[in-house]
Amino acid sequence: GVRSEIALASAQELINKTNEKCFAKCIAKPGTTLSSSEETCLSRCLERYLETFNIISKTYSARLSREREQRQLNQI
Amino acid sequence: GVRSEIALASAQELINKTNEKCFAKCIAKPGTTLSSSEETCLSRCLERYLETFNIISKTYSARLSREREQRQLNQI
Amino acid sequence: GVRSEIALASAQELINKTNEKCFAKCIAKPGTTLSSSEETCLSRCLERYLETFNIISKTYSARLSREREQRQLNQI
Amino acid sequence: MDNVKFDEATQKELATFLEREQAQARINSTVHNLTSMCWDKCVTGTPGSRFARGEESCLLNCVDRFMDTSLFIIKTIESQRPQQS
Amino acid sequence: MDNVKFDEATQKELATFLEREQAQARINSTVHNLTSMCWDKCVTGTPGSRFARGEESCLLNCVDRFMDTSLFIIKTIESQRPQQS
Amino acid sequence: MDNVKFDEATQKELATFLEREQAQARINSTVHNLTSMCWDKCVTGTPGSRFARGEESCLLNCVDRFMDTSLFIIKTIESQRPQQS
Repeated sequence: GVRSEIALASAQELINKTNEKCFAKCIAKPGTTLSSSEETCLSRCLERYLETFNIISKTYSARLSREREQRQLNQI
Repeated sequence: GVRSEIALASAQELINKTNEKCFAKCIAKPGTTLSSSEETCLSRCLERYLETFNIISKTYSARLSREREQRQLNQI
Repeated sequence: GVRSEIALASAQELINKTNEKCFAKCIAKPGTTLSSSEETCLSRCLERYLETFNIISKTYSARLSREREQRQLNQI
Repeated sequence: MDNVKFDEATQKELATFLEREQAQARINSTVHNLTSMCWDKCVTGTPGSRFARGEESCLLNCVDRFMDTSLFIIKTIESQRPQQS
Repeated sequence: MDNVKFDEATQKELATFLEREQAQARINSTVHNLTSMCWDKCVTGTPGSRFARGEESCLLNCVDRFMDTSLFIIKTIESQRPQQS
Repeated sequence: MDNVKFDEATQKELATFLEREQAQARINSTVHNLTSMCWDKCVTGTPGSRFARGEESCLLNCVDRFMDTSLFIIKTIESQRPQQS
Protein backbone atom coordinates (compact mmCIF):
# COMPACT_ATOMS: atom_id res chain seq x y z
CA GLY A 1 0.00 0.00 0.00
CA VAL A 2 0.95 3.68 -0.19
CA ARG A 3 1.50 3.87 3.56
CA SER A 4 4.04 1.04 3.77
CA GLU A 5 5.85 2.41 0.69
CA ILE A 6 6.29 5.75 2.47
CA ALA A 7 7.51 4.03 5.65
CA LEU A 8 9.92 1.90 3.61
CA ALA A 9 11.25 4.93 1.73
CA SER A 10 11.78 6.70 5.05
CA ALA A 11 13.64 3.72 6.58
CA GLN A 12 15.81 3.49 3.44
CA GLU A 13 16.56 7.23 3.66
CA LEU A 14 17.50 6.83 7.34
CA ILE A 15 19.95 4.02 6.51
CA ASN A 16 21.48 6.04 3.64
CA LYS A 17 21.94 9.13 5.83
CA THR A 18 23.44 7.09 8.69
CA ASN A 19 25.81 5.48 6.22
CA GLU A 20 26.90 8.85 4.80
CA LYS A 21 27.31 10.59 8.20
CA CYS A 22 29.08 7.68 9.95
CA PHE A 23 31.43 6.99 7.03
CA ALA A 24 32.36 10.72 7.13
CA LYS A 25 32.90 10.64 10.91
CA CYS A 26 34.53 7.24 11.49
CA ILE A 27 36.60 6.45 8.36
CA ALA A 28 39.16 9.25 8.23
CA LYS A 29 41.34 7.61 5.55
CA PRO A 30 39.90 4.43 3.96
CA GLY A 31 42.41 1.57 4.39
CA THR A 32 42.45 -2.00 3.05
CA THR A 33 39.88 -3.23 5.63
CA LEU A 34 37.62 -1.74 8.31
CA SER A 35 39.77 -1.68 11.47
CA SER A 36 38.23 -2.72 14.79
CA SER A 37 38.40 0.86 16.09
CA GLU A 38 36.53 1.98 12.97
CA GLU A 39 33.86 -0.68 13.64
CA THR A 40 33.49 0.47 17.27
CA CYS A 41 33.10 4.05 16.04
CA LEU A 42 30.53 2.94 13.43
CA SER A 43 28.32 1.08 15.90
CA ARG A 44 28.32 4.00 18.36
CA CYS A 45 27.72 6.44 15.52
CA LEU A 46 24.76 4.37 14.35
CA GLU A 47 23.22 4.38 17.86
CA ARG A 48 23.75 8.15 18.23
CA TYR A 49 22.35 8.92 14.76
CA LEU A 50 19.17 6.91 15.43
CA GLU A 51 18.87 8.65 18.83
CA THR A 52 19.27 12.03 17.09
CA PHE A 53 16.54 11.07 14.61
CA ASN A 54 14.20 10.21 17.50
CA ILE A 55 14.92 13.49 19.34
CA ILE A 56 14.35 15.54 16.18
CA SER A 57 11.12 13.63 15.31
CA LYS A 58 9.71 14.27 18.77
CA THR A 59 10.66 17.94 19.04
CA TYR A 60 9.39 18.62 15.50
CA SER A 61 6.03 16.93 16.18
CA ALA A 62 5.70 18.85 19.45
CA ARG A 63 6.42 22.12 17.64
CA LEU A 64 3.86 21.37 14.90
CA SER A 65 1.23 20.62 17.59
CA ARG A 66 1.98 23.86 19.47
CA GLU A 67 1.69 25.89 16.28
CA ARG A 68 -1.61 24.21 15.35
CA GLU A 69 -3.05 25.01 18.80
CA GLN A 70 -1.80 28.59 18.50
CA ARG A 71 -3.56 29.02 15.16
CA GLN A 72 -6.80 27.64 16.60
CA LEU A 73 -6.60 30.01 19.60
CA ASN A 74 -6.05 32.92 17.22
CA GLN A 75 -9.23 32.05 15.32
CA ILE A 76 -11.47 32.37 18.39
CA GLY B 1 -0.86 31.60 -13.70
CA VAL B 2 2.39 29.80 -14.51
CA ARG B 3 4.37 33.04 -14.21
CA SER B 4 3.29 33.88 -10.68
CA GLU B 5 3.80 30.26 -9.59
CA ILE B 6 7.42 30.47 -10.76
CA ALA B 7 7.92 33.81 -8.97
CA LEU B 8 6.36 32.37 -5.81
CA ALA B 9 8.54 29.25 -5.95
CA SER B 10 11.60 31.45 -6.36
CA ALA B 11 10.64 33.67 -3.39
CA GLN B 12 10.02 30.56 -1.29
CA GLU B 13 13.41 29.14 -2.30
CA LEU B 14 15.09 32.45 -1.36
CA ILE B 15 13.49 32.38 2.11
CA ASN B 16 14.51 28.73 2.61
CA LYS B 17 18.12 29.39 1.58
CA THR B 18 18.35 32.52 3.77
CA ASN B 19 16.99 30.50 6.67
CA GLU B 20 19.53 27.71 6.14
CA LYS B 21 22.54 30.00 5.64
CA CYS B 22 21.72 32.42 8.49
CA PHE B 23 20.89 29.64 10.97
CA ALA B 24 24.29 28.10 10.12
CA LYS B 25 26.09 31.45 10.53
CA CYS B 26 24.30 33.02 13.52
CA ILE B 27 23.19 30.14 15.78
CA ALA B 28 26.45 28.45 16.82
CA LYS B 29 24.89 26.31 19.57
CA PRO B 30 21.06 26.38 19.77
CA GLY B 31 19.99 27.47 23.28
CA THR B 32 16.58 27.66 24.97
CA THR B 33 15.63 30.93 23.17
CA LEU B 34 17.04 33.15 20.41
CA SER B 35 19.34 35.60 22.22
CA SER B 36 19.30 39.28 21.26
CA SER B 37 22.79 39.01 19.76
CA GLU B 38 21.58 36.08 17.66
CA GLU B 39 18.63 38.21 16.47
CA THR B 40 20.96 41.08 15.54
CA CYS B 41 23.13 38.64 13.59
CA LEU B 42 20.05 37.18 11.85
CA SER B 43 18.69 40.52 10.67
CA ARG B 44 22.11 41.59 9.28
CA CYS B 45 22.58 38.16 7.72
CA LEU B 46 19.17 38.45 6.05
CA GLU B 47 20.06 41.88 4.58
CA ARG B 48 23.45 40.64 3.33
CA TYR B 49 21.98 37.44 1.82
CA LEU B 50 19.35 39.41 -0.12
CA GLU B 51 22.07 41.85 -1.26
CA THR B 52 24.18 38.87 -2.39
CA PHE B 53 21.20 37.49 -4.32
CA ASN B 54 20.79 40.86 -6.10
CA ILE B 55 24.50 41.09 -6.99
CA ILE B 56 24.54 37.53 -8.35
CA SER B 57 21.31 38.07 -10.33
CA LYS B 58 22.72 41.20 -11.97
CA THR B 59 26.16 39.81 -12.79
CA TYR B 60 24.64 36.57 -14.14
CA SER B 61 22.18 38.43 -16.39
CA ALA B 62 24.99 40.68 -17.63
CA ARG B 63 27.11 37.62 -18.44
CA LEU B 64 24.27 35.90 -20.31
CA SER B 65 23.72 39.09 -22.38
CA ARG B 66 27.45 39.37 -23.23
CA GLU B 67 27.55 35.73 -24.32
CA ARG B 68 24.43 36.13 -26.46
CA GLU B 69 25.96 39.18 -28.21
CA GLN B 70 29.21 37.27 -28.71
CA ARG B 71 27.38 34.39 -30.40
CA GLN B 72 25.54 36.81 -32.69
CA LEU B 73 28.82 38.53 -33.64
CA ASN B 74 30.35 35.13 -34.43
CA GLN B 75 27.50 34.32 -36.79
CA ILE B 76 28.11 37.36 -39.03
CA GLY C 1 18.15 6.91 -28.45
CA VAL C 2 17.74 6.29 -24.73
CA ARG C 3 21.30 4.97 -24.43
CA SER C 4 23.03 8.03 -25.87
CA GLU C 5 20.80 10.31 -23.79
CA ILE C 6 21.98 8.55 -20.63
CA ALA C 7 25.64 8.77 -21.73
CA LEU C 8 25.18 12.46 -22.55
CA ALA C 9 23.54 13.17 -19.19
CA SER C 10 26.41 11.40 -17.46
CA ALA C 11 29.07 13.38 -19.38
CA GLN C 12 27.21 16.61 -18.58
CA GLU C 13 27.07 15.65 -14.89
CA LEU C 14 30.82 14.90 -14.93
CA ILE C 15 31.58 18.34 -16.39
CA ASN C 16 29.30 20.05 -13.83
CA LYS C 17 30.89 18.23 -10.90
CA THR C 18 34.43 18.92 -12.17
CA ASN C 19 33.50 22.58 -12.53
CA GLU C 20 32.10 22.75 -9.00
CA LYS C 21 34.98 20.87 -7.32
CA CYS C 22 37.81 22.63 -9.23
CA PHE C 23 36.30 26.12 -8.76
CA ALA C 24 36.11 25.33 -5.01
CA LYS C 25 39.72 24.09 -4.93
CA CYS C 26 41.53 26.48 -7.30
CA ILE C 27 39.73 29.85 -7.04
CA ALA C 28 40.18 30.86 -3.42
CA LYS C 29 39.00 34.47 -3.90
CA PRO C 30 37.55 35.29 -7.34
CA GLY C 31 39.48 38.22 -8.87
CA THR C 32 38.93 40.28 -12.03
CA THR C 33 40.38 37.53 -14.31
CA LEU C 34 41.55 33.93 -14.00
CA SER C 35 45.26 34.20 -13.09
CA SER C 36 47.77 31.89 -14.77
CA SER C 37 48.37 30.02 -11.49
CA GLU C 38 44.60 29.49 -11.22
CA GLU C 39 44.56 28.10 -14.78
CA THR C 40 47.44 25.71 -13.97
CA CYS C 41 45.56 24.55 -10.90
CA LEU C 42 42.36 24.09 -12.95
CA SER C 43 43.96 21.95 -15.63
CA ARG C 44 45.64 19.68 -13.05
CA CYS C 45 42.43 19.53 -11.05
CA LEU C 46 40.51 18.50 -14.18
CA GLU C 47 43.01 15.68 -14.89
CA ARG C 48 42.89 14.45 -11.28
CA TYR C 49 39.08 14.59 -11.12
CA LEU C 50 38.72 12.53 -14.30
CA GLU C 51 41.32 10.06 -12.94
CA THR C 52 39.33 9.85 -9.69
CA PHE C 53 36.15 9.17 -11.68
CA ASN C 54 37.91 6.32 -13.53
CA ILE C 55 39.27 4.78 -10.30
CA ILE C 56 35.85 4.94 -8.63
CA SER C 57 34.08 3.50 -11.71
CA LYS C 58 36.47 0.55 -11.83
CA THR C 59 36.45 -0.26 -8.11
CA TYR C 60 32.65 0.07 -7.97
CA SER C 61 32.15 -2.27 -10.96
CA ALA C 62 34.58 -4.77 -9.44
CA ARG C 63 32.67 -4.66 -6.15
CA LEU C 64 29.31 -5.17 -7.87
CA SER C 65 30.74 -8.19 -9.73
CA ARG C 66 32.16 -9.72 -6.53
CA GLU C 67 28.82 -9.30 -4.76
CA ARG C 68 26.93 -10.85 -7.67
CA GLU C 69 29.25 -13.89 -7.64
CA GLN C 70 28.86 -14.15 -3.86
CA ARG C 71 25.08 -14.24 -4.17
CA GLN C 72 25.27 -16.95 -6.85
CA LEU C 73 27.59 -19.06 -4.67
CA ASN C 74 25.17 -18.68 -1.76
CA GLN C 75 22.32 -20.02 -3.88
CA ILE C 76 24.06 -23.32 -4.61
CA MET D 1 -7.12 -1.27 -12.72
CA ASP D 2 -7.38 1.50 -15.27
CA ASN D 3 -11.00 0.75 -16.05
CA VAL D 4 -12.29 0.60 -12.48
CA LYS D 5 -14.80 3.38 -11.70
CA PHE D 6 -15.31 4.64 -8.17
CA ASP D 7 -18.43 6.42 -6.95
CA GLU D 8 -18.08 9.99 -5.71
CA ALA D 9 -17.90 9.19 -1.97
CA THR D 10 -15.11 6.65 -2.53
CA GLN D 11 -13.24 9.12 -4.73
CA LYS D 12 -13.40 11.77 -1.99
CA GLU D 13 -12.19 9.28 0.63
CA LEU D 14 -9.32 8.27 -1.64
CA ALA D 15 -8.36 11.90 -2.22
CA THR D 16 -8.33 12.59 1.55
CA PHE D 17 -6.28 9.46 2.15
CA LEU D 18 -3.70 10.39 -0.50
CA GLU D 19 -3.46 13.97 0.76
CA ARG D 20 -2.79 12.78 4.29
CA GLU D 21 -0.13 10.34 3.03
CA GLN D 22 1.56 13.11 1.00
CA ALA D 23 1.58 15.33 4.09
CA GLN D 24 3.22 12.46 6.01
CA ALA D 25 5.85 12.05 3.28
CA ARG D 26 6.62 15.82 3.48
CA ILE D 27 6.95 15.62 7.28
CA ASN D 28 9.28 12.60 6.98
CA SER D 29 11.46 14.46 4.50
CA THR D 30 11.64 17.54 6.78
CA VAL D 31 12.59 15.34 9.75
CA HIS D 32 15.42 13.72 7.74
CA ASN D 33 16.75 17.15 6.70
CA LEU D 34 16.53 18.58 10.23
CA THR D 35 18.24 15.46 11.64
CA SER D 36 21.11 15.81 9.15
CA MET D 37 21.53 19.55 9.84
CA CYS D 38 21.27 19.29 13.65
CA TRP D 39 23.69 16.32 13.66
CA ASP D 40 26.29 18.39 11.77
CA LYS D 41 25.79 21.38 14.08
CA CYS D 42 25.57 19.62 17.47
CA VAL D 43 27.44 16.30 17.28
CA THR D 44 30.99 17.47 16.64
CA GLY D 45 33.15 14.95 18.54
CA THR D 46 33.89 11.25 18.02
CA PRO D 47 30.70 9.27 18.81
CA GLY D 48 30.73 7.88 22.38
CA SER D 49 28.44 5.41 24.12
CA ARG D 50 26.16 8.36 25.00
CA PHE D 51 25.94 12.03 23.98
CA ALA D 52 28.14 14.62 25.69
CA ARG D 53 25.92 16.95 27.74
CA GLY D 54 26.42 19.95 25.43
CA GLU D 55 25.52 17.80 22.42
CA GLU D 56 22.22 16.62 23.86
CA SER D 57 20.95 20.08 24.89
CA CYS D 58 22.04 21.42 21.50
CA LEU D 59 19.95 18.69 19.79
CA LEU D 60 16.95 19.27 22.06
CA ASN D 61 16.90 22.99 21.14
CA CYS D 62 17.90 22.67 17.49
CA VAL D 63 14.47 22.25 15.87
CA ASP D 64 12.81 25.04 17.86
CA ARG D 65 15.59 27.57 17.22
CA PHE D 66 15.61 26.66 13.50
CA MET D 67 11.88 27.28 13.29
CA ASP D 68 12.22 30.50 15.34
CA THR D 69 14.82 31.63 12.81
CA SER D 70 12.37 30.94 10.01
CA LEU D 71 9.59 32.93 11.73
CA PHE D 72 12.02 35.77 12.50
CA ILE D 73 13.10 36.01 8.85
CA ILE D 74 9.53 35.96 7.51
CA LYS D 75 8.42 38.60 10.09
CA THR D 76 11.36 40.84 9.21
CA ILE D 77 10.66 40.61 5.47
CA GLU D 78 6.95 41.33 5.94
CA SER D 79 7.62 44.35 8.21
CA GLN D 80 9.84 45.89 5.52
CA ARG D 81 7.46 45.39 2.62
CA PRO D 82 5.76 48.62 1.55
CA GLN D 83 2.18 48.50 2.87
CA GLN D 84 -0.61 48.12 0.31
CA SER D 85 -3.62 50.37 0.97
CA MET E 1 -10.29 21.68 -19.17
CA ASP E 2 -9.19 18.37 -20.68
CA ASN E 3 -11.66 18.58 -23.52
CA VAL E 4 -10.85 22.13 -24.67
CA LYS E 5 -9.34 22.20 -28.17
CA PHE E 6 -7.06 25.05 -29.27
CA ASP E 7 -6.44 26.04 -32.88
CA GLU E 8 -2.90 25.69 -34.21
CA ALA E 9 -1.87 29.34 -33.76
CA THR E 10 -2.96 29.32 -30.11
CA GLN E 11 -1.14 26.04 -29.54
CA LYS E 12 2.09 27.53 -30.93
CA GLU E 13 1.72 30.62 -28.78
CA LEU E 14 1.14 28.46 -25.71
CA ALA E 15 4.22 26.35 -26.49
CA THR E 16 6.39 29.48 -26.86
CA PHE E 17 5.00 30.88 -23.63
CA LEU E 18 5.68 27.68 -21.68
CA GLU E 19 9.19 27.37 -23.13
CA ARG E 20 10.02 30.91 -22.07
CA GLU E 21 8.65 30.26 -18.56
CA GLN E 22 10.68 27.06 -18.27
CA ALA E 23 13.80 28.95 -19.33
CA GLN E 24 13.03 31.54 -16.63
CA ALA E 25 12.63 28.77 -14.02
CA ARG E 26 16.03 27.34 -15.04
CA ILE E 27 17.67 30.77 -14.75
CA ASN E 28 16.10 31.28 -11.30
CA SER E 29 17.42 27.93 -10.15
CA THR E 30 20.95 28.74 -11.43
CA VAL E 31 20.88 32.13 -9.67
CA HIS E 32 19.87 30.45 -6.36
CA ASN E 33 22.73 27.92 -6.70
CA LEU E 34 25.30 30.58 -7.62
CA THR E 35 24.14 32.78 -4.73
CA SER E 36 24.53 29.89 -2.28
CA MET E 37 27.99 28.97 -3.61
CA CYS E 38 29.34 32.53 -3.81
CA TRP E 39 27.97 33.30 -0.30
CA ASP E 40 29.89 30.31 1.10
CA LYS E 41 33.08 31.31 -0.74
CA CYS E 42 33.04 35.08 -0.21
CA VAL E 43 31.09 35.91 2.97
CA THR E 44 33.23 34.26 5.62
CA GLY E 45 32.93 36.58 8.64
CA THR E 46 30.07 37.45 11.00
CA PRO E 47 27.49 39.48 9.02
CA GLY E 48 27.95 43.24 9.57
CA SER E 49 25.75 46.20 8.63
CA ARG E 50 27.55 46.23 5.25
CA PHE E 51 29.93 43.90 3.41
CA ALA E 52 33.66 44.02 4.17
CA ARG E 53 35.49 45.35 1.09
CA GLY E 54 37.09 42.01 0.21
CA GLU E 55 33.71 40.29 0.44
CA GLU E 56 32.00 42.64 -1.98
CA SER E 57 34.68 42.43 -4.71
CA CYS E 58 34.74 38.65 -4.27
CA LEU E 59 30.95 38.54 -4.85
CA LEU E 60 31.14 40.90 -7.86
CA ASN E 61 33.69 38.60 -9.57
CA CYS E 62 32.29 35.25 -8.42
CA VAL E 63 29.81 34.56 -11.26
CA ASP E 64 32.22 35.55 -14.05
CA ARG E 65 35.11 33.49 -12.72
CA PHE E 66 32.79 30.50 -12.18
CA MET E 67 31.65 30.70 -15.79
CA ASP E 68 35.25 31.23 -17.00
CA THR E 69 36.15 28.04 -15.11
CA SER E 70 33.36 26.22 -16.91
CA LEU E 71 34.54 27.48 -20.34
CA PHE E 72 38.16 26.62 -19.48
CA ILE E 73 37.22 23.05 -18.56
CA ILE E 74 35.12 22.49 -21.67
CA LYS E 75 37.86 23.96 -23.91
CA THR E 76 40.53 21.77 -22.29
CA ILE E 77 38.42 18.63 -22.72
CA GLU E 78 37.66 19.42 -26.37
CA SER E 79 41.32 20.14 -27.19
CA GLN E 80 42.31 16.71 -25.85
CA ARG E 81 39.65 14.73 -27.68
CA PRO E 82 41.04 12.79 -30.67
CA GLN E 83 39.99 14.72 -33.79
CA GLN E 84 37.38 13.13 -36.04
CA SER E 85 38.09 13.49 -39.76
CA MET F 1 4.23 7.37 -32.42
CA ASP F 2 1.33 7.18 -29.98
CA ASN F 3 -0.73 4.95 -32.22
CA VAL F 4 1.94 2.36 -33.01
CA LYS F 5 1.07 -1.08 -31.60
CA PHE F 6 3.80 -3.61 -30.77
CA ASP F 7 3.27 -7.35 -30.50
CA GLU F 8 3.88 -9.00 -27.13
CA ALA F 9 7.44 -10.24 -27.85
CA THR F 10 8.54 -6.75 -28.95
CA GLN F 11 6.89 -5.23 -25.87
CA LYS F 12 8.81 -7.61 -23.60
CA GLU F 13 12.08 -6.82 -25.37
CA LEU F 14 11.41 -3.13 -25.01
CA ALA F 15 10.65 -3.51 -21.30
CA THR F 16 13.90 -5.45 -20.74
CA PHE F 17 15.84 -2.83 -22.70
CA LEU F 18 14.37 0.05 -20.70
CA GLU F 19 14.95 -1.73 -17.39
CA ARG F 20 18.60 -2.30 -18.26
CA GLU F 21 19.00 1.35 -19.27
CA GLN F 22 17.41 2.52 -16.02
CA ALA F 23 19.78 0.27 -14.05
CA GLN F 24 22.68 1.84 -15.99
CA ALA F 25 21.41 5.34 -15.16
CA ARG F 26 21.25 4.40 -11.45
CA ILE F 27 24.81 3.02 -11.55
CA ASN F 28 26.05 6.22 -13.26
CA SER F 29 24.42 8.34 -10.61
CA THR F 30 25.98 6.25 -7.79
CA VAL F 31 29.42 6.53 -9.43
CA HIS F 32 29.09 10.34 -9.63
CA ASN F 33 28.10 10.52 -5.94
CA LEU F 34 30.91 8.19 -4.83
CA THR F 35 33.42 10.15 -6.92
CA SER F 36 32.33 13.42 -5.32
CA MET F 37 32.46 11.98 -1.79
CA CYS F 38 35.80 10.16 -2.20
CA TRP F 39 37.34 13.27 -3.85
CA ASP F 40 36.36 15.37 -0.81
CA LYS F 41 37.70 12.75 1.62
CA CYS F 42 40.93 11.76 -0.13
CA VAL F 43 42.15 14.64 -2.31
CA THR F 44 42.83 17.31 0.27
CA GLY F 45 45.86 19.17 -1.11
CA THR F 46 46.37 21.45 -4.11
CA PRO F 47 46.09 19.32 -7.28
CA GLY F 48 49.51 18.27 -8.59
CA SER F 49 50.58 16.64 -11.87
CA ARG F 50 49.91 13.26 -10.21
CA PHE F 51 48.26 12.10 -6.97
CA ALA F 52 50.21 12.08 -3.72
CA ARG F 53 50.73 8.46 -2.60
CA GLY F 54 48.32 8.71 0.35
CA GLU F 55 45.65 10.18 -1.91
CA GLU F 56 45.78 7.36 -4.43
CA SER F 57 45.55 4.51 -1.87
CA CYS F 58 42.74 6.40 -0.13
CA LEU F 59 40.83 6.57 -3.46
CA LEU F 60 41.51 2.91 -4.27
CA ASN F 61 40.00 1.81 -0.92
CA CYS F 62 37.23 4.40 -0.69
CA VAL F 63 34.42 2.55 -2.52
CA ASP F 64 35.01 -0.78 -0.76
CA ARG F 65 35.15 0.72 2.74
CA PHE F 66 32.02 2.79 2.01
CA MET F 67 30.15 -0.34 0.97
CA ASP F 68 31.55 -2.27 3.96
CA THR F 69 30.19 0.52 6.16
CA SER F 70 26.79 0.11 4.55
CA LEU F 71 26.81 -3.68 5.09
CA PHE F 72 28.01 -3.22 8.69
CA ILE F 73 25.16 -0.80 9.46
CA ILE F 74 22.49 -3.02 7.91
CA LYS F 75 23.85 -6.12 9.74
CA THR F 76 23.90 -4.25 13.06
CA ILE F 77 20.32 -3.04 12.62
CA GLU F 78 19.08 -6.51 11.67
CA SER F 79 20.84 -8.18 14.62
CA GLN F 80 19.10 -5.81 17.03
CA ARG F 81 15.60 -6.23 15.63
CA PRO F 82 13.36 -8.40 17.82
CA GLN F 83 13.12 -11.80 16.12
CA GLN F 84 9.77 -12.76 14.59
CA SER F 85 8.75 -16.37 15.31
